[in-house]
Formats: sequence, C-alpha cells, structure tokens
Amino acid sequence: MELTNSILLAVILINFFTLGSARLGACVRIVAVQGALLALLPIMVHGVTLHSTLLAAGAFCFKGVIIPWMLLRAIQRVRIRREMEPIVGFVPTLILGTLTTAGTFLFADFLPLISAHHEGLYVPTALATIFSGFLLLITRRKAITLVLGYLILENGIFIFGVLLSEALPLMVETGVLLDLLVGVFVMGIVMDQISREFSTLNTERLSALKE
Amino acid sequence: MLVFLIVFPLIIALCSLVIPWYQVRSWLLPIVSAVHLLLSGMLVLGRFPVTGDWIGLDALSQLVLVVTSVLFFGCAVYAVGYLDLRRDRGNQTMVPCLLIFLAVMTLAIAARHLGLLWVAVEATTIASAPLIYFNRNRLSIEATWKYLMICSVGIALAMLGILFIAYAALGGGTPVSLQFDTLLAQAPQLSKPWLHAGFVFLLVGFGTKMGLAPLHSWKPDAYGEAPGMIGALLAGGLTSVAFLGVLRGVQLMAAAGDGGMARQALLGMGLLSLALAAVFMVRQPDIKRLLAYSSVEHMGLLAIGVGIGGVAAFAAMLHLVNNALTKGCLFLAAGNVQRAYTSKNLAEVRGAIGALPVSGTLFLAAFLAITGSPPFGPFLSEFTMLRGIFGGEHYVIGMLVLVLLAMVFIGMGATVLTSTQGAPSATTAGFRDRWLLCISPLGFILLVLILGLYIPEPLREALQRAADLLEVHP
Amino acid sequence: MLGSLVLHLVLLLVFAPLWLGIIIKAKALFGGRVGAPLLQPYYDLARLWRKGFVFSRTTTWVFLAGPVVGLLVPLLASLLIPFGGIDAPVSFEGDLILFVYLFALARFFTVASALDTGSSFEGMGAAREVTFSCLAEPTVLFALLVLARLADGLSLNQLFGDHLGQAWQGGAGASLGLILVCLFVVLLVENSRIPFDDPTTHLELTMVHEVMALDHSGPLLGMILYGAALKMMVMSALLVRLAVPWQTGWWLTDAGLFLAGLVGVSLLVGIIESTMARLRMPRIPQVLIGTSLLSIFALVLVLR
Amino acid sequence: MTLLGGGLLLIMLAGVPGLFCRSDEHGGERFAALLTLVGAVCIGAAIVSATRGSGELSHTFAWSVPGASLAFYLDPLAICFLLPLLIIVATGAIYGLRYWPHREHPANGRKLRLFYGLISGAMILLLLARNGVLFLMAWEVMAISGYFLITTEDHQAEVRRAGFIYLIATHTGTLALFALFVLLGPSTGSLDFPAAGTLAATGSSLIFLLGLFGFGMKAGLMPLHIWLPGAHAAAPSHASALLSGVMIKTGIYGLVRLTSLFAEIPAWWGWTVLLLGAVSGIMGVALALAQHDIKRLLAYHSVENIGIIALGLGIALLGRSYDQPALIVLGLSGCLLHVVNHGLFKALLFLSAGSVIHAVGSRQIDHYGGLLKLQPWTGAMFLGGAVAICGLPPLNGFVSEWLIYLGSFQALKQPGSALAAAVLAAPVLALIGGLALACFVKVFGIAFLGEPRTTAAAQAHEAPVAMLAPMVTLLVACTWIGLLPTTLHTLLQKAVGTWAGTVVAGVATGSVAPLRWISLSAWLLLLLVVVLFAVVRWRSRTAPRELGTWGCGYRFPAVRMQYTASSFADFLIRLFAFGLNSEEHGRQVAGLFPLRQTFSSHTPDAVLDRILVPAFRAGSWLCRRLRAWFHNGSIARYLLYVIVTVIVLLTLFTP
Repeated sequence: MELTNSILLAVILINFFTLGSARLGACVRIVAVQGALLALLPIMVHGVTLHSTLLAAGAFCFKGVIIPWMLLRAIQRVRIRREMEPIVGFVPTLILGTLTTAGTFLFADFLPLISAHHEGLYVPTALATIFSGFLLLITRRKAITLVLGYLILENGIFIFGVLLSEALPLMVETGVLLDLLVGVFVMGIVMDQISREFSTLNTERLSALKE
Repeated sequence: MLVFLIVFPLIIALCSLVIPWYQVRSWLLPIVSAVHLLLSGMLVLGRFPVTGDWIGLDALSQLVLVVTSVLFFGCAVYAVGYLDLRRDRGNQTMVPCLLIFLAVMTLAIAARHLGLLWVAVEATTIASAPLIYFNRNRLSIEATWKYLMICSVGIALAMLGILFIAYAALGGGTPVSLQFDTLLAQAPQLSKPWLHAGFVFLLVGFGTKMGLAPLHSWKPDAYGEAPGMIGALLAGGLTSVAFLGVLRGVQLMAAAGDGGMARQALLGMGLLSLALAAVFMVRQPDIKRLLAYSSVEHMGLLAIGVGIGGVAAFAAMLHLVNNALTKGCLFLAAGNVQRAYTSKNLAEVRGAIGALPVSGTLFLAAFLAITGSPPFGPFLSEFTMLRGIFGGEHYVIGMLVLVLLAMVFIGMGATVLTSTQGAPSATTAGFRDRWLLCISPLGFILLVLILGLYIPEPLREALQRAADLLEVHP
Repeated sequence: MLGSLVLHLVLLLVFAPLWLGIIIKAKALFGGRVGAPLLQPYYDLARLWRKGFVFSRTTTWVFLAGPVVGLLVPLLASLLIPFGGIDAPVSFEGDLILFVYLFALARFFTVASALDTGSSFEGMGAAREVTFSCLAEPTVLFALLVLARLADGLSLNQLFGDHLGQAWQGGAGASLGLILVCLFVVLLVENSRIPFDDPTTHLELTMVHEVMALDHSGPLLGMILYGAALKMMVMSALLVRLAVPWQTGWWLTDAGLFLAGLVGVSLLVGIIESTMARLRMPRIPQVLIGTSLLSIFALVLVLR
Repeated sequence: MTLLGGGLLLIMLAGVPGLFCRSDEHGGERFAALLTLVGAVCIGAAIVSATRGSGELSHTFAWSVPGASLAFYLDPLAICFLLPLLIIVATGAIYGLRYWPHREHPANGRKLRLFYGLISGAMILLLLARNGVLFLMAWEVMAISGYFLITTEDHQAEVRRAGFIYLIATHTGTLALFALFVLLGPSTGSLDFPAAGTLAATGSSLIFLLGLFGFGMKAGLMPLHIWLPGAHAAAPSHASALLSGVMIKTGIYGLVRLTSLFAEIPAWWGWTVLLLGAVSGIMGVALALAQHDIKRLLAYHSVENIGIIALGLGIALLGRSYDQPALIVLGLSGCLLHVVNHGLFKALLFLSAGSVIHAVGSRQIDHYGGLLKLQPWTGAMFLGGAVAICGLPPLNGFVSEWLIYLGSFQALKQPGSALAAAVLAAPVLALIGGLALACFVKVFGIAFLGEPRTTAAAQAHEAPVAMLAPMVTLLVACTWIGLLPTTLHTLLQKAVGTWAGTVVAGVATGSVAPLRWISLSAWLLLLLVVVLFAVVRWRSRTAPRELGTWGCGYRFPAVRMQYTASSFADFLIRLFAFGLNSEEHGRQVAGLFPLRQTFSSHTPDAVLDRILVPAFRAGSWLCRRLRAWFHNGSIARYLLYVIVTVIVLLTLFTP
C-alpha cells in the first residue's frame, strides 16, 4: 500500500511538473513516465494475475511508449517551436493546479470507498490528475499540448479504472485503451493536416470560427 | 438479426473501399440504408424480438433506431446527388465513413451495456470526424479539430461517469456489472454519492455530444463547416443517440429513487440551452450556424420535457422524432442553398426562393415547422410539452419557455426570411434544384406534416412506452 | 301625430330665418345703426333661390350634395326634439344619438363640397370646421348624459321633458346650469358665431364656416343659408327648452312661449356678438376643451 | 355538414390547381375565383339551412392527435363572423381577377391566390372549431398565410419589413394562445372547449390576460397594434381587405368566445377591455389622421374600429359582471354588428383604394386629386364607405355605433355603482366619430375632389367591371344593413343568447333599441336627400361650367396650391401632439425671397417606432456582444465551459 501511494504521489508530482514546465519535449517524456508508472498500478492493486498483467502491459505499451513516441515524432516532423505557449502563466497555472488538487482531496472524502481501497489515494489522485489534464487543456495554446492534456485526463481515468479492473470484464478495459489510441491517432492525423494547412500547431490560429 | 444490422454496414463499408466505380459506390449508401431501414422496421414492429446482455432493443432504443434509420435513408439518397456534384472531393472517404457511422450509431442505440454504449458513442465521434472534414479547407479542419477535441474530452468524462457507476455498485456491495438491466435491477442498492457523481459525469459527457448548453460550443463550428447532409445526420441522428445515453442515466437514477435529482439537472440544463440558443440566434448572419443553435434549442426542449416528466416526457419523445426529421429537411435544404450561392452568409444569400424554388420553399417551410407552427409536427410536441409543464403547475417555467420560444422565432425568422425572400442575389450559374437533392427534404417535411396532422396509434403507443421507461418507480 | 308634425315643420320653416334677422338687428342697434329690416334674411333667400347656377370647372356633384344635405338634416333633426312644450312628433329610445349624427352627416357633406372646389381657402375653412366640431362633440355627449341621467328614457322628448322643472329646483340645478352654458358655447361654435367665427368678415384667412361657401352662389348659397338658419333654430330650441322647461298644456301658448324663448336666445347671441371680440384661432380649441371639462364636471355632479 | 365541409375545402384549396399551371399562362386564376365563389355559396347555403333549423350545427369526429378532436360547431356567434367573411372572400376573389391579373404578376400571382384560399379556409375552420388544437392549427395556418399575403411583393424591402413585424407579432400572440388553451383544458385528455358559461372565474386571470394578449395582438388593440399599419399597407388591396375586414376580427372572435365560456366575469375584465378599446379608438384615429399613405390610413382606422368593437365588448362584459341584461344585449349586439359592418365597409374602402392605387400607381394621398371626375364609380363607392365608417346615417356604421352608445347610456341607470363610469364610453365614441369624420373627409376630399395634383392622377382611368362589381356588392350590403337593420335582429339576439346564456332571455334587442325607427329614419333621410338632390340637379342642368374656382385674388392659381392631406390634418394633429410626436423636416423659411424649400412631416407609430424598435435594437446588440464573448473561437475557452459545468453540477448534486 505504501508503494502504491508513493506511485500515486509521483503521479501527482508529474502533474505539477507538466503544469509548470515550459519545455514541450520534456512534458511529453514526463507524461510517458507517468503512463509507465500507471502501468504498475494494476499489478500493485490486484496482484499478478493474467488479467492485471495484460492490463499493465497494454497500458505500458500505449501510454508509456506508443503515444508519446507519436507525439515526439509529430513535434520533430512539423518543426514546431518547443515552448508550451501558455494562455495563463506558469505560476498561476501551478497555483490553480495546487488548489484543484487540494479541492479534489477534500471532495474525495464525500465519496465513500469500499474497505479494500480505504488506504489508497486512488480517488483523489485520479481526480487531481483529471483536473490537471483539464487545466492543461484550458491554459495552453498549442494543439499538441491539448493532446497532452487529453492524455493526462485519460491517465486520471485509468487510475480510477484500475480500482474496478477486477470487477469489470477485460473487454471494456481494452476498449478504453483502444479508444484512447484511436482517438489520439485521429487527433494525430488531424494535427498532421493542420500542420499542412497552417504553419504551426498553435491552436490560437485555429480560432477563425467564431462569432 | 440485430447483430446483422450492425455488422452489415461495416462489411459494405469495407467492400466500398475496393469498389472502383464512383457511381456504384455512391449508390451503396441508399441501398444499405434501405436495407437498414427495412430491417429496423421489421425489428421494431416485433417480428424479431431482441433482448440480450450486450445488445437489445427496448422502447426507447426502438424509437431512436427508427428515427435514425429514416433520417439516414433520406440523407443517403441525398448523398448520391451530392457526391455526384462533388466529384472533385471524391467519395472514397465519405461512403465508408458514412456506413461505419451508421453501424456504430446502431450499435450505440442497441447497446445494453454501458461500456459498450460508451465505446460505440466514442466510435461515432471518430467516424464522423472525417465527414466533417469533407471539404478539406482551413475552416473545416478547425471545425473538425474542435469537434474531436471537445467531444473526446466529454466522452472521457462519460467514461469516468460509467466507472463511478460501476464503483457505486461495488460500494453498494452488489456484484459489479455494467449490464444495463442488471444495473437497473440493483439500482436501489447502489452507493448514492458515487451514483450521483457518476450521473453528473455521464450527463456532462453525453450532454457534450448532444450539445446541451454550455457544452454545445463545438456545434456551430462543426455544423457550419460540414456538408449539409452531415449536419442533418449529426443534428438529427447523433444528438438523438447521445440523448439516449443521457436517458440511460436518467433511467438508472429513477430506478435508484433519485429521479427527481436527475430531472432537475436536465431541466436546468434544458432551460439554459433554450435561453442561450435564443440569445445566440439573434442576428445570426450564417444560416448553418443558425441551424446549429436551433439544434441546441431543441436539445434543450428535449431535456426540459424529460425534466418535467409525465405528459411532457411523452412530448419529448414525440419531439425527438419531429426534431430529427425537421432538422433533416432544414440542413439538406440549407445545403442546397449554400451550394447555389457558394455561401452561407446572409451577405450573399438573398431571395433563395427565387433562385431555388423548391429548396428555398422547403427551407422556409422547415423553419416554420421547427419553430412550432401548426400544422407541422413540432407544434404538437411543443404544445403537448407545454400541457405537461402547465399541467404540472410549473407556471414560471412554462412562461419562460414561451418567451424564449418567441425569442427564438424572432431570431431565426430574421435570418431565414431574409435569406429566402426578396429578389435573388447573383447565384453561381449551373446549380438548380435537382430531384435527387430535393426529394429527401421534401419527404422529411411531408413526414413532419403528416405527424402534425395524424399520429398513428402504434406510434403513439411506442412513444408512450418509451416515456414510461423513464418513469420507473421502484 | 300628423298634426304635431305639421306644426313642427311650419314653426321651423317659417320662423327660422327670423332669428338671424333679430341677431343682425340687435347688433345694429348696439352699433347705433338702424340696420336691415327684420325680414331681410327672407328677402335674401328668395332672391338667391331665383338666381341661376354657376359652377367651377373643378366641381362635381358633391358640390351640390353639401347644400342639399345641409338643408335636409336640420329639418329631419327638428322632428326629434320638442319645441318648447310641444312634444316631438318622432320620438324613440336612443334618438338623441341619431340627432347628433345627423348633424355630423351634414358636416361631412358641407366640408366635402367645400373641398370639391379645390380652393385652398375653402380647404382651410374645412379643416377648421372639422377640428372645432370634433372638440364640440364630446361636450354635447356629456350634456346629453347629464340629461339622460335625470330623465327616464333615452329619447330627446324624455330628456327635455317637464321633469326638468323639478330638476332645476332640486339638486341638479348646478349641473343643468353648467350644461346650459356648455350647450350655448356649442351653439355659438356650430353656428359660426362670434367669438368663434365671424359670419360677416371678409378676410378669408380668418373665416371658418363662411369660407366654405365661397364658391356657392345662387340657390345653393340660399340653401346653405337656410340650412344654417334651421340648424340655429333647432339648437336654440334645445336651449330654450332646457332653460324654460315649463309648459301650459295648450299648444298655442306653448308655441308662443317657445318663440319668445327663441327671441331671447337670438338677442343674447346678438348681444354677445356686439360686445365680444373674435377669439384668436388657437384659443378656440382651448375654450372647447374647457367646456368639455365643465360638462364632465356637470356629469360628475349628477352621478354623485 | 357536407355543404359546409365541401365549401370549406373548395375555398381553402382554390389556389392549388393554379400551382400546376405554367407560370406564364393564366395561372388558374379564373378557376380559383370560381372555386372560391362556389365554396362561399355552399357555406352560405349551409348557414341558411342551419338557421332554418335549430340554428346550430354540431359534429365531432375523433382525431388521433393528443388532445385533439375534429369538433365543429356552427352557432349564431360564429355566423356573425362568417357572414362578412363569406362576402368579403367572394368579392375579393373576383376583384383580384383584374386587380392582380396573372399576366401582370406572373411571379407572385399563384402564391397570392394559394394563400388567399388558405387564409380564407383557415378562418372559416377557426370559426367552426371547438377544440383547442384544431383552433390553434387553423389559427396559425391563417396567421402564416396572412404573412405570405402581406409579403406578396417580397422584392421590396419595406414589404419584407412589414411582413416580418407581422410575423413576429402574430407568432408571439400564438404562443400566448398555446398557454391559453393549455390552461383552459385538462392536462390530459381532450382539449374540446368547455360548454358556454361553465368555467369558474376563480384563478382565471392568467387565462384572460393571455387571451387578451394573444387575441388582442391579432385584433390590433392599441399597444399591440404594431404590426397592423405596415402589414395592411404592404399587402395587395384585396388581401388587405381580407386581413383588415376579417382576419383581425378573429381576434375579437377569440375574446368573445373565450369570455362566453366563463360562468361569471370579474369586473376588471370589462374595465380593461373598455379602457383598451377607448385607447385604441382615439389613438388609432389620431394616428390615422396623421398618415399620408392611404392604406396605412385605412389600417389605422382598423385599429380605431377594433377599439369601437372592444368598447361594445367591454360594455357587454360589464353587463355580465354587474348583472345588467340590457348592457349585455346592447353591448354585444353592437360589438357583433360592428364586426359585420366594419368588415363590409373596410373591405369596400380597401377595394376602392385599390382601384385608385391601380389607376394612379401611388399610395400617397397627396399624389391624387380630382379623381371623382375620372373614376366616378370608384369615387362614389369610396364615399359610401367613408360615410359608413364615420358611423353616419343612413349607412350601417351608424347602427352598430348607435347600439354601443345606447349600451353605455344604460349604465346611467345604476347610480352610485362603479358601473356608471362606463358611460364615459359615449363621449369617447363621440370624439372618435368626430375625428374619423375629419379623417375621411380629408381622404375623400383630397383624393377625389379638387384638381389632380400629379400627371399620373390626371391620367387615371375608371376600374373595370370586375373590380367595380365587388365594390357595388359591398356597398349594397352596407346600405342594406343601414336601411334594414331589423333583418339581422334575430341573428344578433340568438348570438347574444349563446354568449350570455339565459341571463338575457327576457331582454329583446328590439325592446331596448328600436331598430325599426332607425330603419325608418334612414329611409326618410335617403329619400329626402335623393329627391332634393334630383331637383337641384335638374334645375342646374344648364348651369355654366367654364370658369375655374375663384382664386381669392391670386392671379395664377396652380394645382399645387390646393390644400393637401397634411395641411388639412395639421390643426387637429397639433392638438394630439403629445401622443403622436410627428417629425417635421425643413420647416423654416428664411428671408424675404427664400430659395427653394421643402417640407415634410412624418408620424412614426407611437409604440413600434418609439419603443419597440429601439428596445429590440438594444437587445440585439446585447445578444450579439454576449455571443461574441461566449463563442470567441478559442478551444481552451470551450473546454473551460465543460469543466465549469462539471464543477457546478457536482457541487449542486453531490452532498
């Protein structure tokens, strides 16, 4: 349990890192690390079973390797600038991140956990990660950082999903991962198209459609 | 049978990738959708009763299935004419994507398992993204990007909601299953806080897809940039499917004895949608963005109907049908108008009836229909909904709805009438009304007209059964 | 009934021009002149009737309709009102409205025939005429309401019945006094007398009623003058009945009393014409609105 | 019933065959007119057979729409509205053959005839309907067809604007009626109208207010009249005749029908209607006086006449509140008869105005002049209409106003009670009458008398027979009611009975209002006038006509020196300056020898142009700012909305 909680705390720290970092490449890599860390969770929670191993392996592949690799490739290919280009500055984002994280810890107390999960920080971590993903989504300009935010959001959901992975059929889990992959994949294609149409992946430029 | 209904379009979609002939590929659409319509008609009429752990049809999904199928059939017929005009863009992406879209929509409608439902809805997002991007220009890619981003985030939240519900089962000490019937059966034992939070996430998730304000922000962009028929499918079909997802949540809450809370949430969001749509329609110079806001408005009405319950829920079911068909007509006619003027902005679009007698008239008629003018169908559903609202003694809400409807009428009327009436401005030579592009909207508006004058008994019963499903009392 | 009809018509048709003569005579006396003979209006009418017609190119048949209707309307209206103690030959519930609207009909055609000439002066007179009568009409109605409140029925005969005698002595005296004043003002306005209009002026810009008849000549002018005299007598008859609501029961004395009353009204008009100056045009509406307010006050008094 | 239904369908679908004719041919215009005529005759026959029998006709068919049934019911109240409708629809259809011939208007002729038929049919259906849903459907079909009639010439921006204002107004009214009918019926089951005099008045204030708004909007009661002037001016004349003569009366019908359903009537209903009637009457006619456009002027007179009708209705309502049968009988008879009368003479006026517009090509009164010589028949018809609308004997307008006057006088018999205040309707009516007279003398005098002011007016031609015959028919109908009002006596009596139930059983219209005397006086007046006129005419047959009008010393009188419509009304308008706010441009003339000067005055509508348009403009500016702020194009912002929604919902719905 101690180990699990330290992993979860590491996840939260990674959240803060992404919120505060100005380097795009670093962010992608650290998110990959976060994905890899999360891949450990199923085994930590449910022990080494076929189900949890498969889940861990899948998560590791997708979250830790394939998607970050795609993102890095995209960064290199389209030769975009390596900064995060925040709408809201880093310090305010960090403060907001701290506040929401604290808020999720408070909120999580309202949700009664079953006895097996009492010790863990699963729910607050999951929520904090989701909100960090959201924060990234609403405070950064670049299209690629949006994908990154989405990835963190999905990571948060994954943390929560782990709690249930035993109770739920494997098929749904696979579906989640697949959807994530396909989603990011389609986003990748679109980003590719965007980079052909526009010169950068800055979403600020993608605001011609407005009233 | 139901499996066939889902798999068959998928197979044809694969086939269409290898068929080399352009026209044949186009014609696959109406053929497949005709078969789909026929089969779903047979399914619904009860020749092949379907229940199952993973997929099945209850009254609600039967309704949505038929509506979606009819809408898709109309759009498929239209698509043949449309794709013929757009040989420059080709149909290699359009046809398979449309067929996949049909398949996954059917899957989402038929899903009896929340996980499966979620997967299917996410798949609809992905299948429709290339459709919105059909025009391949800067604006359409921006629209696609926004659509994809916002809907993906929304749907991720829906995932979280489903997980919460599963955890609620875990917390309630019952065996965890996301199979819907099982969930309903054990609803009273679910852990309340988790269930409530789950419902909120589900509502936000599917509500984003459905386009309830303030989650609707992708709609004007996506509907505005997609071709007319895609707009029709999204506004009439996909929103209904997403609404079905929301209704599943409401069913679950009602079964757990917390229907009131779910209703209040829906009512609040419905009113907000109606209000924001009414505000945003004022002086809207873009006819397709206008239609998008109209879609928001009607999603709001559906939510209000279900939120009030009783007669209003019945009316909401009827409105679902009417809204889908009328939106079909509106978007297809608007698509024709846009093609004729190569613009969808009021600055250029004037006097559409003069330039396109059939499409222009259809656009105007559908406008009257969608704003609830008798003798079209939406009048009946809106009127019945008002009966429900006033009958439940929600006088303030009733008056508010009426005021907002008036505002919507003014806002929408200003744009639609300016675009259709008067002397036509210069149009691109060569585009005239052609029957393949007019027959579907004409069919839709006739259906809506018939629904306004005559509601067949089987339909009434089906609507009633669907509404009753929302009223589960443990 | 037939007898009273004949009596009414005879009284009206024979005596109507006389009152104009009396007014002219009174003004002459006040001005220190001998003045025209009392019967001068009769001579004028006879002379005009014998003349030929002359029309402007612009006119149409409407030009004739004005004098025709203007002559007939007072004649018909006279049948609805009592002449002093002599009951009206035609009387029914609600005839008071008919009475008012008959005069409106006359006004319509008089004004139309003025406009028929295309002359801007006659247009000016027409515009003033309709304006002033618009404002006078509510006053008349308020007065009738006061009377109707005091009477049992809604016919002029009942409104101007002998109950007015008690009413003067009873609580309604103040109201009756007020409406008497109001109706007198209306009489002056409607019959184009000083201070509202000057029938003898020769400056077209300041005239109201006379200017409308500028292009009428010969028999048509005669009809207009005669019609005006009839109208004057009909309206004076109401005033007389209102002021002196007593009757003897024998028709001859009643008729005498009535005629004496009319002489009184004519003299009063003559005196006013001799002693007052003409009001400025913009003042006239103010006076009329003032009388309306007075009559409202009278109504409030009786409704109280 | 077969006759009724058949006639209804014939009229409703009269314009449909034309759709299948080529647009460059006749467009099926004669066929449409024929169908309309046959339909009108059928319905007329059905009415006659119904009145011969019990006087009522009732059929109900099931209808598979929630709350709806095909409940038809023909009663005397409906007949009062149907009679003028049929006459106007039929005459208008014939008039349209030459006024709007297809070969001159190939672009919009078919549309006009289609919606002319639809609106007529819908109005008939509306009058027969006894079910909320059926009523609303007919109502809205009528309203929307009306919109298309108004926008017949939709290539003109002004017409589109008028049409849009109409559409907004009518739809807003319809929405109020939605609520009205919802509240009127049970929340489930059929929405058939309850039987007359059965609803309790307690808690029905909202219903009445909704009805007043919805129906008043259609009728054009004063603050709600905003759509009316523009709309009636924009439509082709025979369509205006239909709109003004019949369509706005459906609003009155709605109010009359609605109030008939209640067992007792709170007094404030009657006072409200009375007050609105007075405001509409006076302001309507004052605004009419200030108009230069003949059709706008006629349209404002519709507002005025609706005011008179509302005065009658108000008196009848007060009669019911205070339990005074005489007030009920007189007020409602006057109201209903004025509905008939106004329909007839307003249609007559619109048709003859149409004939003038057709001949001169302008709607500005100041462009006319001297038309009576060029259009003797049209002029005579207009004169007839003018006399009727001013409520002058011997025509029909007098009879109905007379009934309303008597009704208000009846209130005098209740000293000490608040009811006595209802007598104020009489002076109000008198003021309205005086102003209306001024207004119509102005129109008739300026347009038809004097000299032509423009070359177009000098070259005007008389209308063809197909246009004159309908006008003559209408004038005959007006004269008929004026001379023989007793023929409508039974119908009015029965209609009042349907409205007020047994309260009025003992009071016959004839006993409180001797219509026979009115008839006699009218005959006498007409006879004497005709005789004297003939004499004078005969004596003056050889009179010289060479000279012009005396110019009062001016050496070269010119046609432009004639009094114009504006100058004629100027004096009166100044008196109403507080309510009209006329705008004047170019008043000052400087110096002894001024250069060329222009002067124009314009009277905007008190409610529409002064209040509503600025309010709407500000509202729409606000809405657009809000939209631009909300949809600023940034995806981050959109996602922010999502997360805010989540947070709000979570805080609201989880403990």
